[in-house]
Amino acid sequence: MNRAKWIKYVGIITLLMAVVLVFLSGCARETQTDSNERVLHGAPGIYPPPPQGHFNIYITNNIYLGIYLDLVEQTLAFYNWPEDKWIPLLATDWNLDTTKNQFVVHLRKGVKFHDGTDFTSRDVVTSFYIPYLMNLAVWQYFDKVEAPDPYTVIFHFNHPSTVADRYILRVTYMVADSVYGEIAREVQSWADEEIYLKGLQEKRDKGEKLPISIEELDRRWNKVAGLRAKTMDKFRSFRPERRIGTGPFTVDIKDVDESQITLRRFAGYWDANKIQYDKVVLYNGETPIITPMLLAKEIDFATHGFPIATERQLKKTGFRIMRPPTFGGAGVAFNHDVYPLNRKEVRQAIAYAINRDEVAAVTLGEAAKPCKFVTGFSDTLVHRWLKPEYAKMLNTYEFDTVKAARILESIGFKRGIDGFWIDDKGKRLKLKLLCILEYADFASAGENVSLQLKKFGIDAPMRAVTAPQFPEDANQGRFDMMIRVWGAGHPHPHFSLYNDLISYNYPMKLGKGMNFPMRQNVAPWGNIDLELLIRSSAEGFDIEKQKDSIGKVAVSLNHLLPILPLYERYGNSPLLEGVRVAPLPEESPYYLNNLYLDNFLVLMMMQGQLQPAVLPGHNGGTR
Amino acid sequence: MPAFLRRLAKNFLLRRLLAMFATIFLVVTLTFFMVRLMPGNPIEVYINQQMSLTGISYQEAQNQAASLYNIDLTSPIWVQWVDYMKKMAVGDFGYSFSSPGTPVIKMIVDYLPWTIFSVGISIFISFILGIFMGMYIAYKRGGWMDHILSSFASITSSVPNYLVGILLLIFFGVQLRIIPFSVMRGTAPAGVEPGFSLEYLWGIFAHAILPMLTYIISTIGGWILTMKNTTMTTMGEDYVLVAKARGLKESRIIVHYVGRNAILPLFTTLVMQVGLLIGGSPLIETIFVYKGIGYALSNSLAQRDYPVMQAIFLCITISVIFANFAADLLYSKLDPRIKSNVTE
Amino acid sequence: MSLNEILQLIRKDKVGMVGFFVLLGLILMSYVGPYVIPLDEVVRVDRIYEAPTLAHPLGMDNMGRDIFSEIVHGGRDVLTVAILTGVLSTLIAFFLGAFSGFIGGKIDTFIMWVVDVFLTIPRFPLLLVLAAVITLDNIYLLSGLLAILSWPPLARSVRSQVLSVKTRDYIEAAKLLDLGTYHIIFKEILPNLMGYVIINFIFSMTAAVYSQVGLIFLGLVPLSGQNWGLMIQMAWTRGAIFYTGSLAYILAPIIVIALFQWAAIAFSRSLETIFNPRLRGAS
Amino acid sequence: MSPASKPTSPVIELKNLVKSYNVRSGVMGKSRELRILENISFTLNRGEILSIVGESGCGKTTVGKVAAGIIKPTSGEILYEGKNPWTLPKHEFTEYRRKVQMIHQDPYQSLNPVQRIYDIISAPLFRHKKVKNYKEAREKVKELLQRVDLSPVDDFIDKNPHQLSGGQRQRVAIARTLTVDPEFIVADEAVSMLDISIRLSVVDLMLKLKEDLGVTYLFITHDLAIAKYFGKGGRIAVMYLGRIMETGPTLEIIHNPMHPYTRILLSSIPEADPEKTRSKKHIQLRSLDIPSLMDLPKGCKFHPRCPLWLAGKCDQDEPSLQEASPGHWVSCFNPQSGPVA
Repeated sequence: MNRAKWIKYVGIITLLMAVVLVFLSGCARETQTDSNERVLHGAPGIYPPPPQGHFNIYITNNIYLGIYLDLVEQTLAFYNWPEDKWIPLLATDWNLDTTKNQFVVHLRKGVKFHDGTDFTSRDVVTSFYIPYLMNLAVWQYFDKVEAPDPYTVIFHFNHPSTVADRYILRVTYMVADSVYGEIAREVQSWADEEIYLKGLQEKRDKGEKLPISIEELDRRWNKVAGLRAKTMDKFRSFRPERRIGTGPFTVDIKDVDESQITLRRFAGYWDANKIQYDKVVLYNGETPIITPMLLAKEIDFATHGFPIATERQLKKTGFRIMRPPTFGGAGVAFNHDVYPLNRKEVRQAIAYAINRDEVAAVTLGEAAKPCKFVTGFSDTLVHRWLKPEYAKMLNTYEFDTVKAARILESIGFKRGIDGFWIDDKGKRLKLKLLCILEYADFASAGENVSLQLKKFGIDAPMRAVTAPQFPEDANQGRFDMMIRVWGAGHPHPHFSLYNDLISYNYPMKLGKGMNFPMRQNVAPWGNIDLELLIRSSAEGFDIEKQKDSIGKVAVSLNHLLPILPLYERYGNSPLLEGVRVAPLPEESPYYLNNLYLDNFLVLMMMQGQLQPAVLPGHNGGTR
Repeated sequence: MPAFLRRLAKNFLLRRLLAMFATIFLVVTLTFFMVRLMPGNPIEVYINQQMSLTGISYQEAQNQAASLYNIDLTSPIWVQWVDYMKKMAVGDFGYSFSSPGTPVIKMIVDYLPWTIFSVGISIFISFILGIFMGMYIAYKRGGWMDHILSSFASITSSVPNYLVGILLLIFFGVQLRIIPFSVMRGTAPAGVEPGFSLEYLWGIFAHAILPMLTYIISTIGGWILTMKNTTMTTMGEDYVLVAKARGLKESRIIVHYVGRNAILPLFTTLVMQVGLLIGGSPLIETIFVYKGIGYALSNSLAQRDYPVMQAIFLCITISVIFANFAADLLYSKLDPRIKSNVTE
Repeated sequence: MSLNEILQLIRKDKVGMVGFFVLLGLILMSYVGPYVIPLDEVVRVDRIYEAPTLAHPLGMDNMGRDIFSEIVHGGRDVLTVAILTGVLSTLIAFFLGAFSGFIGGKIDTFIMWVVDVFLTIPRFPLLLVLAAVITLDNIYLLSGLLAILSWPPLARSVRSQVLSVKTRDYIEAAKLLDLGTYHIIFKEILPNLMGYVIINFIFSMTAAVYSQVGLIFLGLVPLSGQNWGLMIQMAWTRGAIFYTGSLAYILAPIIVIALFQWAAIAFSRSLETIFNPRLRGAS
Repeated sequence: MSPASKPTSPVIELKNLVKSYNVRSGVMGKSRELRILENISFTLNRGEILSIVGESGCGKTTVGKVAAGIIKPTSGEILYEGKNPWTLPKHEFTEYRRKVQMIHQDPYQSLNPVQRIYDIISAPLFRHKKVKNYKEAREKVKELLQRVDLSPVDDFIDKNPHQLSGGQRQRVAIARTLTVDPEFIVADEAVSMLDISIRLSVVDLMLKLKEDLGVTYLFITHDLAIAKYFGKGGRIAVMYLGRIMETGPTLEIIHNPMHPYTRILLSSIPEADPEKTRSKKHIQLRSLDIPSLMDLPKGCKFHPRCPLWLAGKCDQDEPSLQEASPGHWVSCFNPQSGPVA
């Protein structure tokens, strides 16, 4: 090869590079969309793309639409959290008949599914029998769903509860009978029998007399189990091509790739004139993947949890930060098998030794509100659910290291020469703090708690593990303390308390968990069974009775501190106004709706309050 | 031993193939047990996902999981292993755990080509550019280009590739806004029919640019340094000195004497790299939302989707082993010194 | 070869010399620095992500702590793991590779097969399993694990070196003189591989830094305390890379690590000229 | 051991020795037998010199390595002092090993570059308990260096091989073999890589050792001239493609070569007198290419190159070694006689 050839080779390489650059600039062409289209860019979180991602709701790896699901499939109603009001959607009205133990719903007329079929009570029944197949919680409360006429549905309670309405009206999405009907019919063919047998089983467990023999029960039980397995097998591999709903947008499996989902306007939507957008593009990805997209102003709204640094940059970039509540947050859970953490004085001392304001400030900044009342549920629910006599029993554990030290000294602990506490058995306190690595807020909270405890004189090194590993360690009790969630996204505190004290505790059979004994001696009431109280706290229609149970559990949690709630997480959801979305009002009660469960953005879109930034005719597209 | 058996036993290729299958068998077995011993199992992961996603209780999530997963994780692990091996022998990879209706083989077929496409092209570009640069700085040793390229090479080859990817994204995508990365995510342009149309090919190439750029930047340093090294070694060889003494033209020496012999050892490394390409890069493909095998691997890992993971690991194992075999073949073909193998 | 000669050779290669001093500086900073500069553990809520000042040359982190002090304290574990892993994996590779190459025959075939298997086992699940089975929360276990994972390729190349040294006439002479296997391995073969081994030791050190940081980044190593890898991980999950004000938080550890890697490689290149076999007259 | 002890007993005997390898061409090729040595036999008496002469690739180094016990023959027998070393118990084998030493061709490769001269020579001394401590070892090493004319000794003893010249290194290699008092030395092209000026002095040193110590030599070379000089009183065996073509006393071979191959080799030796060299009649080969061992010709292996071949004879049958005159054996259907003109 001579010099000329050398140059030729170098030339080829340069050409290659040039081609790369041309391609690079060439792909900008894709950004040009129809200039008349009004598009909203959202980010629901992470979803699996096809082929494993699919549209069979309730089966794992279905394509997750997050808050935007409401744009495709709808529920009977929407909920206004701060005002505790229902907003009718597919149902026009409903009533609770406490005497007949019935919940009667009247449906909206003239609603059409994406495939053109009418929405009737038949679809509602189907929409409830699929969850039955999946053992969903909605069926904890009633034993039958009936459709006496095309626009009326009756739910028969067997375990009456005030929380059932949310399951019926908001948790269960309405799917088309044309898609799921066949499966639902099959479920219905054996569901009554199974519910009947379940009732008998409950009696049998309680030792009551049964109308049929045990052998008969087992035989019938096996038969039903076989039928259920057969239906389940069929359902597992059921793969509809489209997600047929009644919402203002449609989605087809062809509109989904690993990067984005495109929702297209449904012309036959019953409330079509309120919808101002032609398309919604949803981008796939977890926080670190979505953040650069936001910073490039490619996404209008995201519900991910963003670390402080990102939030600052988002503000700098011009995003408005929305702060809807989540009704949960991070707390410290203690392993009650570890001495001296099984002494409530030690836990109380730790509570006094941790400055919750600081934890909140360094983890999520303004998006974290330090827990004030330490009840295990959102502080915003305290005034609504805690009677004054219980509320005044709450200790707020104001940051006070002197008091914390006094408590420890009172039970015979001493400070060693290195400043670290030595317990009454002469052992230096060393408590490992387990937390999830990938969750920036948990890891930050863990680091801060670890630092604060070190300052106070408790050596609490943090051990951060990956998210899939964490439950393993948590369930098996392989921790001294851990940072974990408390609370639940539900306006009734029952669910928060259930998660706080039951979900991660020993009754879960999988392991010891934090092993907090649920039978406790609590000052004014003597021996109480917390598990029983929690389970009964949502039963029946007597709110006052529920409040008593909740009060007792809240006070017990506050005094015994099996977990120490640190802060309540609020959204720091970036909203980009002026590019594809016209500025939203300064204030709205909807902003106080739960971030994930009754999100203000989709609600405002459906109510016609979400307007494109630029009028049609101008470029309202991507750039 | 009958004569034909003895002949078979002596057949090198056959022996080599047998050894390869033994390796595959062993590695697959080891992988099987490793995957099963991983902390967390698909049901647990599902339960926790549901709890954090929808705020339902553990009990509820567990009930759902029980009806959802039709998988046997209770029988003894060796029984599961025998079952797995039997099915694999007839090419049955089973169904995804977390997505029960999806055959694993379909996922592999869907994901693998993208990885081969993007990583393959970048290995090729990186190799070509790397050896040219390496050779160039070997000749201009001590010059400013040498210092710049050598430093560049040692830094880029020591910074983990996912960091390279992130930095690319931040500086070119977010800070400088040169790369319109939001539309470059994914593997194919949305709304363009797949096929041999210019638009589609253009599209898939554009979508692969960011991952490819990352691979190239993070691997080219290695090629530059190795090529520089082998070139310098070769330049000191007797035959090159003799060629110089004979007064051959510089360019002829560069190409025929130094170049050829310096690239030779790199070819085997190249082939082995090709073997590794099947693995893709879980982190890079996740960062750029690129639907390759690495993306599938990181998803299935997070969900502890055993069949999918095992199938992907099997692909990786086989490709690595065959690439090593190919590298051996190539080596003996390219290097005249080991034309024949002497055995006693 | 005398120390003088070595020093002369180091001086000749300017880049190598810079590398050497950077390496020395980082080692001093990591092992002596912590005694000079205390770790800043004061949380200052009002100074989160404060820009660099004279007192805090790298600015403040997510809790308002001095990043510079964290960098100073974060090197020791990283370097210790790198050095330990380098020593361990080089030792394992050296002895197994040399043994395999020297002994030959079936044992050699077997060892090389084990190496093959080792190289083919997917790293990711292996690490996950190991991380779950042994709690990798101390640097010695981590070094051991990394060493176990990283010896095979080196063992293979040591073996081929041994094979090439083995055919040298002086080995044949030693056999004829009946000097014994021990002498042949330890006095004749291994000393000839020293240069090769030292350079490879440096390479396995840099590889250990690479994989160590990778493991920590992926969260497979639940280390606590100060560590550059952990700093990158934390800064990454905390989105430091996205905020212009917090870039120092994530770039500082990346840059020191890259600097260490670069310096090690640059230094190893000047070592290469020192150990160039030509200098010693063997080809 | 004194040179007079067993004056005519054979030290080493090779009987019908064959060495072959299985060779695969390429990774996937079939394996086939490659015969490096075919039916080699000779006997060497104590104090004798046998020079093996041949072009490179003729198998002469292999013969040396077989004789030194480094390579095990495929078939045939090797007897050292009447015993086959490969059937000996281990300790006797090691003793045989020690008695037989080798001087390698390349002095750059035969000395370990990382060791000092002292280390190289003292290692066998310690190993075989010839010395007890450092002081003794140092004395002994100095004595050996003196013996191979490396003086002043102190200039050399602490040097590394790369600081020495080729000739000096070869002397060190010789000194090393002397540490174990060898009886039989295989000198494999021992001087071919040295400058001409140094060659003779090293050869003289080797001859001196023979006189002093009664060493028996198997002297392997491609150079008939050096064989002529070194093996004046000994014998020569000429090898071609793994076979002995002609063997006999050195002077007989030089003055009366019978095999055409020997005659060609002799005709190419430059004489001291350039006039004589010019007048020498060069015998032309039919072909310059040596046939590949993988693809040997039928009949006499030399016939494709032989200027004197007999069609129908040499290309059909392979001649065997015949004693043409006492002690002079030749393997040829058409032997010549008389000196090469």
